[in-house]
Amino acid sequence: MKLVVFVNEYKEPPILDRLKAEKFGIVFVQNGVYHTTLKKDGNSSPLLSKDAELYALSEDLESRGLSADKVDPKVKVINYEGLVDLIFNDYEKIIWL
Amino acid sequence: MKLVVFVNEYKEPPILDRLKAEKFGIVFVQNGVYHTTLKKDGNSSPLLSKDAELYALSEDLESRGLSADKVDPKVKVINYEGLVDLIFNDYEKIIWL
Amino acid sequence: MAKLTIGCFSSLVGSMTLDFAVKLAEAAVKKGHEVDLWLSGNATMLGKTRQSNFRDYSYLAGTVEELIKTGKFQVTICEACGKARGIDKEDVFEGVKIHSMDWYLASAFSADRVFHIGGE
Amino acid sequence: MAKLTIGCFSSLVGSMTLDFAVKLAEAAVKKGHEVDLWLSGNATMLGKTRQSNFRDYSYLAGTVEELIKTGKFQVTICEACGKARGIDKEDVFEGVKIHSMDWYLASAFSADRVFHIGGE
Amino acid sequence: MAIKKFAFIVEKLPYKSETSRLALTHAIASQTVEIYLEDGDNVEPVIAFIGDGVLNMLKGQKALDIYGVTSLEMHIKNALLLDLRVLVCKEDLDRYGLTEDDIVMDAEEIGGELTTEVVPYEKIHQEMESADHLMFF
Amino acid sequence: MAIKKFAFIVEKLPYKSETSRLALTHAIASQTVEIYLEDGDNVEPVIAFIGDGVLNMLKGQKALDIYGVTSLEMHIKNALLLDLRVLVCKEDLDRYGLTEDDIVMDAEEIGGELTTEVVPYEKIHQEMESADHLMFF
Repeated sequence: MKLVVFVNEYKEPPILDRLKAEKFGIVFVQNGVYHTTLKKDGNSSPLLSKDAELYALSEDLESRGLSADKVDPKVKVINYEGLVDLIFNDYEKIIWL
Repeated sequence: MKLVVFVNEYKEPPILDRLKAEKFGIVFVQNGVYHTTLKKDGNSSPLLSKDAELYALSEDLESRGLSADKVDPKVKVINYEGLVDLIFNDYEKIIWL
Repeated sequence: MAKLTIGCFSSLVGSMTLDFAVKLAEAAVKKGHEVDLWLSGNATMLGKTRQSNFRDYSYLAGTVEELIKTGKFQVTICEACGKARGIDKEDVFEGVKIHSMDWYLASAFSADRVFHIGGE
Repeated sequence: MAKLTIGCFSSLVGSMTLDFAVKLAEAAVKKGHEVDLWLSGNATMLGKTRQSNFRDYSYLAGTVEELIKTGKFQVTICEACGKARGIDKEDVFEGVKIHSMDWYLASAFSADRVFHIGGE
Repeated sequence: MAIKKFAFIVEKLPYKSETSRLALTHAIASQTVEIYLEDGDNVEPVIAFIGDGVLNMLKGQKALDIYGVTSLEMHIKNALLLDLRVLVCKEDLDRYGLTEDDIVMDAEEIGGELTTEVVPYEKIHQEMESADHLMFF
Repeated sequence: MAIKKFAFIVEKLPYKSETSRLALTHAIASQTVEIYLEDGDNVEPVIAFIGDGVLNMLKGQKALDIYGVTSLEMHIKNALLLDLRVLVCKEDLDRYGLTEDDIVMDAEEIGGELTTEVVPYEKIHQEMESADHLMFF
């Protein structure tokens, strides 16, 4: 299956490690976007090491004062328009964690 | 200060370790009551090892199908009436985490 | 007998937090204490008229009406939080007051205990 | 052009989740897609009349009204969730529909994608 | 003519929010969805509890007596009574030291015939794969 | 005649919920509380950001442009403008590698004179001890 998961909080969702799919994406939205820019005690978020395509929503980065140039290079920054295409073209099933 | 903290979720509140007081209490309410009865992978919740008076709200245990006789012996089970007395007689300041 | 001010910022149905606040208020009033309940954020919905008592949802309006009758209990919703949600004096049931945020601070000023429930 | 069904179960003001759902719906409609928005739980408040547009609170009613005018967007609130909160047909603004929960499943049935936001 | 399978996956704890309750009531709404669909079309629901969500299944919940609100236990029995499939993740029950004795396994007392299926996570993953749409609570 | 000190402690992240916003608006409401109090009585507020709450203080928040809602940055500047004391926990800024350059330190552009105090947690603990009432967001 082609599965895209939305991480909306700045913590590690307990169920994430179990989810699997042939094509697997993670979109960081809302407070999930902190995962893509912040280091805690010098460490990047463990979510950035997942075997998945990683995306962050630009509107939610900017709202919080996080500039796109600080986003980890593994993460692709997209906007709402890009998100619509992602949902229809690249994935079939969606999970909001 | 005499401080009582309310834990309402079944996770470890990040700030709890920093709070301190001469008299310190923790009341487990809502989904916090799982801390007082459940073991995860065989281990009791680390919150039960805090240096504090521990209480659990009986109404919230019973709503969830958790019987009072399964509550860890370190924890005193009280009801809403007991909670009112606790707030007025035993503590001065209250934090809902 | 003492005064307890409870501030609740959580949503009406869907979070049992408001149920907790109302049950605590009820227990305190039964023991002869005075209780002020401040409803901010989504908790302002507690004041809405015509809530239906369905078994699949929390129903607190009835308990609140009984508590108001005791004369030992005041419930006030945050004016701005209410209006943002389309809830103003036309939309609240009898006995529910509406004030700006300073009312909560004034209630806390004279309270023996403040139980502030800050929201999720 | 395809159909997206969004189910949102989070609260109106106080959780930016409903803002997310409305922005996503807006972006999809702009691209020519059809969007159904199902509001359950506290999200039913989005249909409430007379919401005030304050800068300190999210204000989504205006965007929703514009989206309804496009003819590509339907918004429906859960009947029971609404009534439990005192929100029925007298309380919703023009264009907002009210149905039982099976409406959401029927909308999902014919959708190309379902974006279900299950609540906190 | 099509039957579409919807998987209702419950991962959240009960009562703090309405989430798991709405999962059950929406799954049960599949009983009446036909009125909106064309002849022969229908929805086939499956409900699965994983992670902390398995705690929704505990027996003896007194939420109705105490808070005046239907317990999750009652919702689950209703689902079984209406022949909805209810799955529970075995690994997660094990993590909490829970067995079939601790959870709602049937709705016999109200005339239900179906029983809860305690299954490995892999089985729930397969249900998610074969479902047409996922609703994750 | 009494002055009562209220400590508004913000530990939650911004935007996901209204929590931190309501902390600021309620603290600012102390400016008008006198109308309800007797002569000479008043409330003295102090606002402190700890834990993840320090992220409310980041500069450059575009919430108003994007979501049409006042940013926390603007609320904090308003608080400083009105001479409310704003404290931030130094250890928590350090954890995220943040410095005074990254956060709102003053409201000079709108005529504010007070500046943010970056302080060790111990200082915030003392404020909690000396406060008459705690409001923890």
